Amino acid sequence: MTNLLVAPILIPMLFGILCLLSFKSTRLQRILGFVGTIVLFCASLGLFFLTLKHEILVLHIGSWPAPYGITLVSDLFSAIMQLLTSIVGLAVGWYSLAMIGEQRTAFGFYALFHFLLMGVNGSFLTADIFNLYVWFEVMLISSFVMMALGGERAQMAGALKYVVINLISSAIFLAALGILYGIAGTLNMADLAVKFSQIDSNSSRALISALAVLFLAAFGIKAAIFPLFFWLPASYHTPPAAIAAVFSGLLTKVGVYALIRVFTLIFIQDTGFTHTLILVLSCLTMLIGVFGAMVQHEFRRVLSFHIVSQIGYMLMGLGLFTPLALAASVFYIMHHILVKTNLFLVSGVVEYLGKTADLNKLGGLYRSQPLLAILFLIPAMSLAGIPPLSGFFAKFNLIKTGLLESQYWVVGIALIVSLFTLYSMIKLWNQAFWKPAPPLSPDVPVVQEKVLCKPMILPIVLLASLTILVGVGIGPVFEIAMRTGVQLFEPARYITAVLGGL
Amino acid sequence: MEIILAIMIGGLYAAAVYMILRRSLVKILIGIVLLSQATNMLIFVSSGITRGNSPVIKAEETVLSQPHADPLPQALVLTAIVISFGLTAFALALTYRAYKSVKTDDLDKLRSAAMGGEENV
Amino acid sequence: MNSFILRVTIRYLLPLLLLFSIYTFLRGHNEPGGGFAAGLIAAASLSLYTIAYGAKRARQVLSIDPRFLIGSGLLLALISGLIPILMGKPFLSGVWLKIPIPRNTPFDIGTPFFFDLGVFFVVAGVTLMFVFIFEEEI
Amino acid sequence: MTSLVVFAGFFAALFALWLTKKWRTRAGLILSVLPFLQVVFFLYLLFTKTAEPVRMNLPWGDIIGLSLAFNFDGLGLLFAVLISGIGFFVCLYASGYLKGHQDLGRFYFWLFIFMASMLGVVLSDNLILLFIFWELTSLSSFFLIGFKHDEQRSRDAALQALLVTGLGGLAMLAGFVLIGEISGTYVISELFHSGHLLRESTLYLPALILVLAGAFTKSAQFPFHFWLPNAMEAPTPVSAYLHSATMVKAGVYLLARLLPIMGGTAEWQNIIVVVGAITTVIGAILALGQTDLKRLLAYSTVSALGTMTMLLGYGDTLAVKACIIFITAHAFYKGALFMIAGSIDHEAGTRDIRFLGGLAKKMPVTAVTAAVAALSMAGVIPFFGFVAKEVLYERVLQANLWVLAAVVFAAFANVIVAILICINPFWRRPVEISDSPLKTIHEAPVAMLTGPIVLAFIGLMVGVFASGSGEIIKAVVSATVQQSVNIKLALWHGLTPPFILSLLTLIAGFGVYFLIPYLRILLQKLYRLPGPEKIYQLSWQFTLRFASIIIDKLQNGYLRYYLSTIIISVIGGAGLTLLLKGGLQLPEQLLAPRFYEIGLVLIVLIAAFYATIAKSRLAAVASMGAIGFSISILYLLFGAPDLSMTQFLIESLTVILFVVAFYHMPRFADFSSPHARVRDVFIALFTGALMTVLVMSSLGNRIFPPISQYYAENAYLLGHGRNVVNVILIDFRGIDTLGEITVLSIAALGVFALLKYRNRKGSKEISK
Amino acid sequence: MSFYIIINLFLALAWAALLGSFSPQNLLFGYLLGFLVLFLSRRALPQSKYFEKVPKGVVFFLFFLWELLKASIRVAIDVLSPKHHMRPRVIAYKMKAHTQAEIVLLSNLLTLTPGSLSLDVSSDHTVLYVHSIYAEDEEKAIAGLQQLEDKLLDLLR
Amino acid sequence: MEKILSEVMMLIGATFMLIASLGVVRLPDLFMRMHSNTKSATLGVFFMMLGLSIHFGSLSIFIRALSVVLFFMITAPVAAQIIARAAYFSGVPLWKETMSDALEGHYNFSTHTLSNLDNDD
Amino acid sequence: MMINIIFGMLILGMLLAFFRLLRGPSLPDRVVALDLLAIQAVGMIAAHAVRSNQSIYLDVALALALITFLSTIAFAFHIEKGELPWKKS
Ligand code: NA
Ligand code: NA
Repeated sequence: MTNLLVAPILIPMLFGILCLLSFKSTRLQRILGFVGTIVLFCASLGLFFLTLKHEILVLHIGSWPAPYGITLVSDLFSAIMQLLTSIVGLAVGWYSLAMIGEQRTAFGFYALFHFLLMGVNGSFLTADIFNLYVWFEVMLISSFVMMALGGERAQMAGALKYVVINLISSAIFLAALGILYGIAGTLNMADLAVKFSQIDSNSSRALISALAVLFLAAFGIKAAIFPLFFWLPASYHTPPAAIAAVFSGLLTKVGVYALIRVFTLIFIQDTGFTHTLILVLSCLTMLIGVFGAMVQHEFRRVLSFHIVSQIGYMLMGLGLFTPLALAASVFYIMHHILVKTNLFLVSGVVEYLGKTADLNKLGGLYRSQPLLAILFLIPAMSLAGIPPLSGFFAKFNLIKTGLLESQYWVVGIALIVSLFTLYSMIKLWNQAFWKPAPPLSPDVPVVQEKVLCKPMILPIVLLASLTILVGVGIGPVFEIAMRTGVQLFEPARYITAVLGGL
Repeated sequence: MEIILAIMIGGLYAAAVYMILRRSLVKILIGIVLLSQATNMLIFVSSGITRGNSPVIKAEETVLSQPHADPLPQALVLTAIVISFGLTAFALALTYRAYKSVKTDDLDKLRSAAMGGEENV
Repeated sequence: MNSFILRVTIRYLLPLLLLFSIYTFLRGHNEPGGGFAAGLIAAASLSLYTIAYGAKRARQVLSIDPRFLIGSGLLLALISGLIPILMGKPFLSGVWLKIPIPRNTPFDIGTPFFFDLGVFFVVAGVTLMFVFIFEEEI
Repeated sequence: MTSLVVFAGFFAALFALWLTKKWRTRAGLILSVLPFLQVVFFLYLLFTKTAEPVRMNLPWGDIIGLSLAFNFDGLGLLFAVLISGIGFFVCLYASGYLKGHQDLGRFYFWLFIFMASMLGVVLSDNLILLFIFWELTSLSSFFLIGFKHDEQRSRDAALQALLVTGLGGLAMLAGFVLIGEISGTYVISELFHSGHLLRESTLYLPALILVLAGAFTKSAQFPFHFWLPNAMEAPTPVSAYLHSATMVKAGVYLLARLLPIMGGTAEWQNIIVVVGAITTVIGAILALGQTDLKRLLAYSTVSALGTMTMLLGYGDTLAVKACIIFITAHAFYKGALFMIAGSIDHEAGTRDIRFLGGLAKKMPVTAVTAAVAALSMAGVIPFFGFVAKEVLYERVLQANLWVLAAVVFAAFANVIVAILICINPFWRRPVEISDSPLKTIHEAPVAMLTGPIVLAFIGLMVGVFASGSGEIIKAVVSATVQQSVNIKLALWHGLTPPFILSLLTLIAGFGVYFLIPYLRILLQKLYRLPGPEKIYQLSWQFTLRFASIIIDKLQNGYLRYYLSTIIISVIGGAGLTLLLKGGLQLPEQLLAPRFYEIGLVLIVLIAAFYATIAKSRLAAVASMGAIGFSISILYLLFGAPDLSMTQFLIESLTVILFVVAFYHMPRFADFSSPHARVRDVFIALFTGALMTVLVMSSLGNRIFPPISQYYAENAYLLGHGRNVVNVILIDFRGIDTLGEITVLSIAALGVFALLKYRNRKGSKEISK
Repeated sequence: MSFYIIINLFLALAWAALLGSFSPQNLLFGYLLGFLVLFLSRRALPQSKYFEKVPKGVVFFLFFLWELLKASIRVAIDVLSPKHHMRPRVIAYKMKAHTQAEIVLLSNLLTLTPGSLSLDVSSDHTVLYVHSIYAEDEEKAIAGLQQLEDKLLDLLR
Repeated sequence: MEKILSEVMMLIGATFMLIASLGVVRLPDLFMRMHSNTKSATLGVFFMMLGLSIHFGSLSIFIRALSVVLFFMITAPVAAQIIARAAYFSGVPLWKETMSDALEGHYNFSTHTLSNLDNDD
Repeated sequence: MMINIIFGMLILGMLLAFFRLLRGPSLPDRVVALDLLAIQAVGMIAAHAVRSNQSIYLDVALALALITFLSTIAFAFHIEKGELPWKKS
């Protein structure tokens, strides 16, 4: 038992509350907002290393034994995810000091931001599936508000789609939960795993498969997989970059996390059906996402579609369903969170400098902002899978697994999509950085005179260094991923840890 | 009774889905409320219903006497109700704000107004 | 709403309803009610007041910002969960004190009670916030 | 320590950024010290340590098969010498060519990254490591080709080069993985011993094809050859470096490296020889009609690369020997010629051979150097090119007639190209053009002269003292075929068939040279025929068009289409699964319905139906209220008083909020067409039916007793409360409630923010 | 008067405390007992209408229930009979009541008693508008309203 | 005995409630329907609660039941009055056989004030 | 038996009130119907409390009484405030 497990949930909550209570002083909110991310980072780091040491940590909230109370579990996967959350939190919290204005601060940006982190961490740490729903909602509602904060027209249109589709997803999740409880009479995921493994009746198995599809849909919407992804490209380009960055880094990943969690722990009776379905969907997701990225002409829309595409990669590992494949997925998620968040942060600076996100109106940044250019290149090339950045290893391992499992079509698609990704990243580079700034447009400012401030750049530097570090330190990092993959593939350990040998 | 309730749930879902697929924002909102009603009822029903005692332990007893309704789904639905209350209120405010800024609740017009007709490409 | 009868009625009803809200809250642990329902009832009573007198007067009656109510409610719930941590127990573990009442079953008071009180504040604050803002801005 | 020599370039790249800022003019000179030292070092190794090559294996990502393994054997060292040697001259050359250029720092940055990556490619002893460097060469060459990024053409060329080589690279990665997984190791020197595993595997052919895709794209083999001439948009030092000596030869290097592992099979030979021969011919044909000096050189490079590839396809000792010699000779003369082309362009302002002429007087040193290099290229005795051509002919004379014809044709074209490059700019009568810039032409600066001179004259020296280099060639060939071979090299073999063929080629070349202006018209008509580049462009256009159609269809901006897609897929997915797998199972024990419960259900159903058809918003809201009330009562009737109470309260509050908001929103209008409505009715009914079935199935499949018994027994004793639901909410599952009140708080914050937020004009979003 | 209410409540509490149980039965009995004690000792205490008002209030409440019952039955008969016998009319009734409590109580009682439904009070609080359904004769209807108002004011003043 | 008494009371209550509903369905205009609503329904609640109190026979329940009744007695007329006022404002028509309308012309629709008779003419 | 008759009358009453709710015609009519529906619900709660012999349901009735009042008032408030098609000119 260690209460450190609950820290990644409670620290952001505490700071969220403090920010909420200090609604009279935006200055205080800024300070609290940033300090909160630092404190969270320290706690998360502590939990991460503790988990690394003990493999799995369990906390029975309220001292109630599982499966009756709610249990928090930090296995390697959860530990990694919560650490990444706090890193993103730190980077975006820092960045927000520069990029979030007085108004948004006054209307509770920092409180929302911390509540979002709370929801995300809760989702990663809980071992109770209804509790997962609650954390999802915490995360979603904060994201709804952050998305709509500002109330511009485009933002409204984006937010509406985002909200409505996510509400549908929540409804599906809840319905699935109801049926799940009806069948198994329990909500603890480890307990569910035990009970589902005991089922031998045909009709029950069929119902569970249908249920698996419902969960796939509910989490799939959040993860933005094909054909449920629409909300993401429709909305992610509308809020300020700091907000889009934290969304892009974390929100869909929570969906992916949940998919991986339930499809390695609970729904593993009929992998021939469920995991093949996931694999097929992952390919379609990769393709559709990258197609979108290829045809967009706006900086952040390209990035948004890329998220979709990358989700496909993450699910590919789940679909292949071997320890290595899961490790590859986990590694992909790690890589993606660092890189995607960073790209959105960069996009914010680019938009700030160019006063537009339209690629046709941007240009000339390579010459005027070489530092920014490099800082864009690192995550962009990582995303495109250029070695030795993290993205290369992420793709490499997936491809390796796909070949080992003889899924040649899947590998082929993954490779082609990788090329298309490179294409669209280069498109961004060519249009925003290499191309000379279009001269005659009146709304293009003189970029050269703009000065970048430290809170704008340093978080980008931080994330870029981490991307490089993950690539350089691929050995130990992938070793952790591999341990995670093995742990996910063999849930017995998780189950005994949670249920205490029940 | 379960079958009748199941049909009722189906009917609520059907109405909800039909409303959600409208072009008018206010109708979508009604659809969402119906959807959450349907879902709450689904949780309640599919976890098994009984006409037994409500889950309150009698004054002279220390454990809940059988037969009793399952308290856990009730707690879950309660949580879900409260959450969807918050979400609905927010969605209402959002709809109102969207209507104010675009002056229409026709989603198609909202699309063209806000997107300049180019969400795609 | 500029209705004389409504205004007068509600002026007298308000304390009654708040009392009812507290009653619902206190009974919650043993009978239907609790923080949620009580908070909603408290908010409902002030909502009536809002309709009769407008949000501005209702805010004066409340005298604190609903955001403060929400924040302190959350904080209360959080702290009641943190107390057991100080005693080396997991978060949200119940810590109970028996308050003896002569010739009666002792009254148990514990951290879950304060947790529920936090819920009460939050629910009341949130609902009031909805009502106030909808009245003021729409 | 030795591996630091490989990585030194990366540090130098960073150093270059700083240095060029600090010391603009001398930076190139200072930086060229590094490649110079490297070449000395590699030469030292090449001359002394090839018998027992230096190998090292440092851990990096052992878990994925990646290690910092380097192998300094003959083959690698030869390439390393070429890379760092020519790199040294290019460095010098660039310091003159790009003197004062605003982006000089970036140029050196990417050049050194490229150089280091190239060294990495040829010295890696691990396939993954090799791939990493391989991709880095693609990336850095992207930045070098697109150096003049203000121009659309440069950007396009860079993108094209990156995509074509990137495509091959990805295929190659898959190939490497197959190799590594079949053989169980990614270490190349270990693979030498497990080649048989690979060749016997059923996956041999796929692996081979994938790897070849990488090699062919990089080495501009047909049909991927088109990117290379387009890449001539790069500044000349880059062209000289990338496209003569180094990058394009990476593919050739790879083939040579894999020869002992994957070579020797029929598939290997057939594929590579055919592709190589075709490339040889196509490159030659395409070269003949060019007028731009650099494109002329580029296509002849394509042709030469084809020949090298083809030789490795044969893979026997003689072929490898021919290949190695040809690679070396080609690197010298092509490097020199590219630099000279750059000098001409630099001084005369044009590279078009139709307009150039008479430069020999103004640039005598350049002219002589050009002549020396061109002679080597044409294969005139005693130049190194001659030696190369002799060995080449010797090998192809043993081969298929078609291949022989291809090689001879290419050699013949090579002669013509050499003459064009040498004669036209320098020794021809100047073409009279008004305001010709020719008057101000001077000899190129020393920095730009050193490289060509040294390279061209090395070409001469190596030719003359051919026998002296025999030992090195032997070491290289041995390393390539992984067995000790005996090789001798001599300038003069006597009047052998190869020599005669060489002579004939030369004569024919001279003869046809004078016909070139006429031939050119014909050839350029031929070039207009659609080729692989057209296919490449069309397939990109098609892909983009396809993508855009798909995205238009899917991401069309209409929320209801999104929603119906989502709903249909969910319902379809779950419903089909349930039906096809046979999950329908009715519960056995059912409660007997009571009539008033049915009455309540009826109210709910009718109200729900009414809500969908209501014309008035508030009527719809009122019917929602009726639904809420009836459901609350149903909760109560089935023993859930808390739920019922909360539902009543919340329902009413929701209705109130709806009423408030709806008053200020437009009246109900159904915008959708009857057709859409019918479709939606169907979707809705299917959803409803599925949910009904799901609920019933779930009741029919209630297998496990719920965990609630624990709460029933412990709520009072441990949780100190009689209301079990409340104890669950605030104690057993207290953290759920904590999350829930957070949701509520955020919603309140959201309503506050949405409705109170005013977009103040002029409020600054960015705060410093 | 409020003094008496407080004293009476205090007595009720004291009684419950004496018995050691604050059960509703004890409290109610305590209140009645307290009332009795106070009534007996009324001459020793300051003069008040408290002892008139309490029984009067009980009587009025019963009277009112009776009226409500009558009203409901009358409406029921009308509702159930196939034809409507109602003669509705909106009457303006000038009140004698002038304090807030009086007006509100009057208005509410009117609504719950036969045939009349208060609609609104004029902004100067002098006129009560009443919807009356058996008001063929307006004078008679107003007289009925007056009768009720008198009873009420008698209790309140 | 108690059981029968309780059920009879509840039956009376239910009857009044049914009558209220019948009234709301059958009566010709809103104001008349409200007569039915306020009186019969309130009385219905009274009898239902009375029946319930008798059934449980406990004072605490009686007090709670009584407070329900009292609450209805206080709120039902106020609610009726507010609805009537709103209906009048929004122009809900009176039954065509209504003999006279003293309110006519006394509401000020912009200030939402109501004049007395004297200011009438 | 008797209790079933009671329930029968209550549900019939609810259905009738619901009929008025659907029928309208004016919004205040619907509000009155909804109000009545809630009152019937109180009746039903009482009946159910008796039938199942659980007094705790009474608290629900109390809460319902309060909240019904609130929603009626809220409806009326907004009818008075709002613009409706049949508003007197
Ligand atoms: Na995302
Ligand atoms: Na506890």
